[in-house]
Amino acid sequence: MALLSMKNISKSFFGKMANSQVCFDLEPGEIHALLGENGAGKTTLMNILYGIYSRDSGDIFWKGQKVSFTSPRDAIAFQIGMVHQHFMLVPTLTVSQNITLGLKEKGYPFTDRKALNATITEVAQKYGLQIDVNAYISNLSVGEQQRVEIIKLLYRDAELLILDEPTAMLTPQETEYFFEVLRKLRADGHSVIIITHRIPEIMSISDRVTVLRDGYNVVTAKTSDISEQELSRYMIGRQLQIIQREAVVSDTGSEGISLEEVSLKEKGRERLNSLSLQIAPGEIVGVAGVDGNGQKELVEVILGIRKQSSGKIRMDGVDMSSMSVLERKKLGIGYISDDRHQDGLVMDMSLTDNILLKTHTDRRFIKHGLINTRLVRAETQKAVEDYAIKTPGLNTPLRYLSGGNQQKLILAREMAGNPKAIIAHQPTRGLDIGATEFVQQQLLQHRSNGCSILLISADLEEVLLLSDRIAVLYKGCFMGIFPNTPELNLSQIGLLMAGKTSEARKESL
Amino acid sequence: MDSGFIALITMYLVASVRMATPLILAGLGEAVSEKAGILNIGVEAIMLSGAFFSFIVAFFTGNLYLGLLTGILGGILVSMIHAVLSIHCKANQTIAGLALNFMVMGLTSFLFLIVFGQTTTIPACNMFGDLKIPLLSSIPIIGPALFNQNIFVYLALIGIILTAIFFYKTEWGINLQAVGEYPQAANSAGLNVFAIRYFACFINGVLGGLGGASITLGQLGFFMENVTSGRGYIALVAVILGRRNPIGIFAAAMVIGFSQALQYNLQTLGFPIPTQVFTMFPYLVAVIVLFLSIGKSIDPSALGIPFERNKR
Amino acid sequence: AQETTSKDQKMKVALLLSGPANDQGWNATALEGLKAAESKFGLETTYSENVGVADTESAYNDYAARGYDLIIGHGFQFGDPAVRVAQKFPKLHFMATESNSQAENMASYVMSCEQGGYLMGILSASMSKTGKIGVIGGIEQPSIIKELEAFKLGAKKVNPNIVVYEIYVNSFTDVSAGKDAGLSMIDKGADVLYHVANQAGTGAIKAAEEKGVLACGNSYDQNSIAPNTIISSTVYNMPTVILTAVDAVKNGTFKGGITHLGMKEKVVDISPYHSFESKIPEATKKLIEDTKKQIIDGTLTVPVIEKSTK
Amino acid sequence: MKQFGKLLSYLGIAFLTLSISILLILLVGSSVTQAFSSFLSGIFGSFYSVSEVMVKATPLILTGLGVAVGSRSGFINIGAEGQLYMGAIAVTFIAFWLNDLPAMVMIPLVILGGFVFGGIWSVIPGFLKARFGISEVITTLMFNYIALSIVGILVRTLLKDPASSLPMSAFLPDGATLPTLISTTRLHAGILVALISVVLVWLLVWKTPTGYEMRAVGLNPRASKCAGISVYKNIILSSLISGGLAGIAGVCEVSGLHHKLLEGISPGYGYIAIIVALLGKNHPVGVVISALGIAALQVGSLGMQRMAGVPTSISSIIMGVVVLLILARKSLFRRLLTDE
Ligand SMILES: Nc1ncnc2c1ncn2[C@@H]1O[C@H](COP(=O)(O)OP(=O)(O)OP(=O)(O)O)[C@@H](O)[C@H]1O
Ligand SMILES: Nc1ncnc2c1ncn2[C@@H]1O[C@H](COP(=O)(O)OP(=O)(O)OP(=O)(O)O)[C@@H](O)[C@H]1O
Ligand SMILES: [Mg+2]
Ligand SMILES: [Mg+2]
Repeated sequence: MALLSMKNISKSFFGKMANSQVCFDLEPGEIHALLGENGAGKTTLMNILYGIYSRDSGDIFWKGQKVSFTSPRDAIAFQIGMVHQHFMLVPTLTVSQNITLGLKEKGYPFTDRKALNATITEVAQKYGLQIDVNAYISNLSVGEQQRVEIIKLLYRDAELLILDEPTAMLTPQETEYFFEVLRKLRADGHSVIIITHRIPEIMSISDRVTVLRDGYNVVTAKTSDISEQELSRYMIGRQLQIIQREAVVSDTGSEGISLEEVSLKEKGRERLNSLSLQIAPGEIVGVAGVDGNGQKELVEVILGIRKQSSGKIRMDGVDMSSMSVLERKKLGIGYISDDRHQDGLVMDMSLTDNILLKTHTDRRFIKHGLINTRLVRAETQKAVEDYAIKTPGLNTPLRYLSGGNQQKLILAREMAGNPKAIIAHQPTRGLDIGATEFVQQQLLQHRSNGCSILLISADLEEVLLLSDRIAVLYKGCFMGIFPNTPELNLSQIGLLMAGKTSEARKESL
Repeated sequence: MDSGFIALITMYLVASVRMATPLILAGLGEAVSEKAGILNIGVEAIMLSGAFFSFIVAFFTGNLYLGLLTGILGGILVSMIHAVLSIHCKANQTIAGLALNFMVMGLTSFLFLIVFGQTTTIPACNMFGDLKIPLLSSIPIIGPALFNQNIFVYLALIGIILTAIFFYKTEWGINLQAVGEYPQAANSAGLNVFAIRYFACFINGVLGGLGGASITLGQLGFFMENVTSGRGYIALVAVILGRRNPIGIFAAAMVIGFSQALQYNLQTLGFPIPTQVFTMFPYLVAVIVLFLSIGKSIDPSALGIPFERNKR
Repeated sequence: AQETTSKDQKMKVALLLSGPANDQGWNATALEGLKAAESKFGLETTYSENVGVADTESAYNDYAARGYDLIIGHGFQFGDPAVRVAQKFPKLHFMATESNSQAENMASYVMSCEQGGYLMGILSASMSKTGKIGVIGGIEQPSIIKELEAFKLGAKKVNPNIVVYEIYVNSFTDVSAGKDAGLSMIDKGADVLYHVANQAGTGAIKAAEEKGVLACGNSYDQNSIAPNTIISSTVYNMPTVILTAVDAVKNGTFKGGITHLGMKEKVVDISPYHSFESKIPEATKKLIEDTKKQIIDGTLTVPVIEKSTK
Repeated sequence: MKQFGKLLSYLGIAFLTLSISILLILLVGSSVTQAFSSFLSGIFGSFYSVSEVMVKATPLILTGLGVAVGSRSGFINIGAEGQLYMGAIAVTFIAFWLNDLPAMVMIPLVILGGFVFGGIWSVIPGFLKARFGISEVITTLMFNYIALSIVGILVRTLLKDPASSLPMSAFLPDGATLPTLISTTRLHAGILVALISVVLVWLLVWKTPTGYEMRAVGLNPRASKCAGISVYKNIILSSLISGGLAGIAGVCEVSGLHHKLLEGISPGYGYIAIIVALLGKNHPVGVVISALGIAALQVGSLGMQRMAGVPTSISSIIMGVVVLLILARKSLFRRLLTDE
């Protein structure tokens, strides 16, 4: 009998179907992968199972018995645990407090923290996971937070573990280690649902795989019975186009962006350590590295959102180290942020107003001190047409657009007017394949126009696909900068991303 | 130290404690609520309602304890209206609090008129007398200030201890903090965010109602239109000054109470300056203390933000 | 109220109060006066409470437009607006208490409260054993100051060395503040308190009662609030003030200007001693009685000091 | 359909409010018909009463506008009351200082002065918020109490009329008073000042780059910073304008209405302003409409008190109830508002 069986689950948000009649089965003691493009409805399905979202229709059976979870508490009572795509840890509490949050342990509400800590450590050690139980979450790296999330499930002795993109933040080596833990869990009789975009990982870890597309489940199969190609075809519904990168464009004579020994120190911690890099016009430099190793800091120092502690940043020979964000942008830098909701857009403003975010200081759009609304609308209309942005109208608040269309608006804004440089941080995160291809094409297009592009992506594939050179960032240091040639040693890059310099050196020998 | 000086200090302390008591009670309640993410600037309304209902019942039954209980209920009533608006209706919490202040101010004066009519005699009820705690009250300086006072002072002291234990020594305090910092995470860990927030608002009502009752049943023995005279707003200041920490709130309320006591005493010394200079003294002190303690207070991340289930 | 069939025009009087009518003090006594005038002369009366400075003029105007013959504002801040509206309605009569404004048809009636304050000063100083007494003022303004200052003069007359603590709480309504102010004086040794602070003063009486010291009341006979604490009270006979004004209007003798009404006119008085009758030394009673006589027959004029001396 | 549901929900609120009012009037023992007729005639009964609504709306528009500008950029201004009084102080100071200037020069000067004084009173909390992260909710509130005390001190000392013992200033010189628009009423040019401010604020906030920056900062400070907009500068600026507008309200009250400075010229306009701004959805036009509405409610209930003996506390109950119902509207009328 199946451990879990979800039948005909449907769920819509604001009239848009996120899950349509989805069926999903899970056997006891299996690792079941869930695959699908961004926005296919994977997280939604799992959130319904875990009781976070209410479903519109459909039934859920647990060990053959019909259940209905209206809150995570119900799910937890059935020994179901979930690690979310965005971590669910309270930053102002300690590791131990987060792990036992919501549990009524012995002595509740005056639980004996010392005794709990001992148990937690014991559980963690059983699976070889190291953690300081008294540390505050706000002081932990993402990798450590991930570990806390896992220990949280283990401590609660979850029979079913739901893991939503747990490997997105891990290096290949860390991923392999993490999979070892999962296998151990399976051996102990736990069941696992794992969501990931990486097909090779699915092949390596899962027993069965279910593919979702546009909210429908398209196939469920034994992993051993299906090939990588078949999986990717199920996922996107067509063959992937191969993006072609042209040879390096000829030098235009200008210098592009250059960083000279740039360091950043914040709250006594070295965030960036003496980074030097030059990006020539017509060149894409990709930064590979696990999230949280200084990518955000690097981007923000270049843009002037944070001030470097030392070093110089130049643009076409102009020293802009002490310029304001605005002055730098006026030199012709476009910025695609990794967090569009926070950094790139004002969600409660209309499309037109969001276009203004970059252009409101532009003389062209101001007449007698007032904003020339007609011109801005025309500009927005052009962006909507050029980038095929799907929107009910120009005055629609951005909140009501899908993630992909929001991202396109940013691209339209930041790439308008032939920028001399583009800082693209995770430009395709959360985009569906079509939109991803489009963005990548646009970047290459600007490269051909002689733009200097810094591309930062957690997705190594993307970096390899687009970059002329690849810099590996680890703990705020460049571990090396390599030309992206077919001879590039991938496993060496992976080791460098994990900071394993000596192994990497051995590898390169 | 000479005995005159000790007497002076004792006198100031007794006065400060007296003036701080309603602020401490209401402030503790607001701290519980804010820790859970609910910002209620309607403390004034909670207190006024507590003051009114405690008086009405104490007046008609002659039973002070019954009055106390109804005062608490009055506080809860107002606080729960705010709770439903902010938790269920996901309304703007600041505006809901402000609107409640207007409404309760009007309502209590209206009901007072309905019940007692237009009179020149003051309807008065009994008051809680001072309870001397043996031994403790004979400790020099703090004895008279803390252990020879009325029941509300003891309730405030117990309140400080209980909320401190609640915040820092129990799982409940952790739950409260989780709900105020990151309700999605609390929800995912199996906590009932709505229930915890309602509970916090409930406590706010209880303590705020007590704070109001402490004015009518502990200090005056009668009720008058707008009897709280803005003490609810000052309680909010004590919460921020005290960083939502029970001991901090106690200290902040004492500073405000002390500057109040000081202003009266400065006045009796007879300086030839307008008395408004003294009247604004406590408010100035509050701003200055706030300024001196900058950068250390961190609001709960989800303060004032409604929690929605189907939302990321 | 039922309509009388006789069609002789009733005189219409309106009263404006700056605070709640239910304040058991300043405003409530004025309302009492209005009611007294109503039953005595068979007037048609109405009143507005909580009339703020911003709304005063429109309140006068509104009543004037509806033909009220006499419109009374109770407090100094009613003076200016009354003058302004009076000019628009020359046939009607306007009045403000404690003000110094005047016009053809607008009169200010000032109560000589200082006379009551002076007697209370004598009484308080005589009853004090510690040689320290206290007085609590509401908002620092002439009508209050003059009474506080007279209180101090009266006290000094009995005991030149007496210490008089004074606090203005700068509110007529903040009862807790009144009480706290009273307690702080008692803490410093004061054993008789007086107040000129309306509701806030009630708080001071509570303080005296709680601490077992004595107090004097204000506005009306406040003995009922604390029978074993209140020795006596200053009494303002607002009914008499209003009756005087109504009388003047009826007789056609109403004229603009400032009218002072005091003990002679029976507008200011002091209340009976109640249970303190036997506890007050005969000499004190006699002193008070004599002083009162002197004030009434004009041999003694209590000075009006409108700026606080500290 | 959705629009219709929205309309119905507002009608529902009106109905509930009406029922509650009737209940209160019955409780106090007045006649309901008399109460309502006097409420209406208190507003529409005469030319004078209609003008009174506008007189009351003037400070509400200005302070409400101020609060709205503040909240557009995330500055929660609870201190309009104190800022209004600072404006009132400014006009008195300037008027007596520049005694003899003609109105042509004097009026613009006092308005500017009121703007600056009110602005300073709000820019201090603005600065403390922008620079040190000190909650403006508390500081603006404390500043109200302090401003009130300052007025109390000034009318007894520096600004006191030497010819009188009362705590008020002397009458302003003629050049500093705003002209009365209609001679038999109190309606003064302040309403024009308010309406001009509405237009200017609308232009500033919705049509200029600066206004755009302020709105962006209010909705997403982080994104604004990334786009090169100074969050600091914009909070300072919007708090200045916010308080400045409330300061102008104080100027209008003194110059247009009382012609002298005294305590208590604002019966809580600065607090009601927050509600005006909410009901007006922080939009200049909305603020005008809601200010007129609240002014009418207040003027009407004053009429109700004078003619039907209904206590004015009812007006503050009703105002509270209306706001609470509007806050709860979406939940109360969920059926009407979902489009299914
Ligand atoms: N809380 C929500 N409110 C509105 N729309 C939502 C919400 N959650 C999900 N959606 C929408 O439902 C669709 C499915 O989202 P879901 O998060 O399940 O995708 P996913 O498969 O997990 O994608 P990803 O790979 O990006 O994690 C998306 O189009 C998304 O916009
Ligand atoms: N508050 C809201 N009101 C109406 N619709 C909303 C709201 N929030 C989200 N949506 C709907 O959800 C979708 C966008 O959600 P979301 O931004 O999560 O999309 P996404 O594609 O999953 O992007 P991301 O990858 O950034 O999560 C849109 O279809 C939008 O209509
Ligand atoms: Mg998504
Ligand atoms: Mg997902």
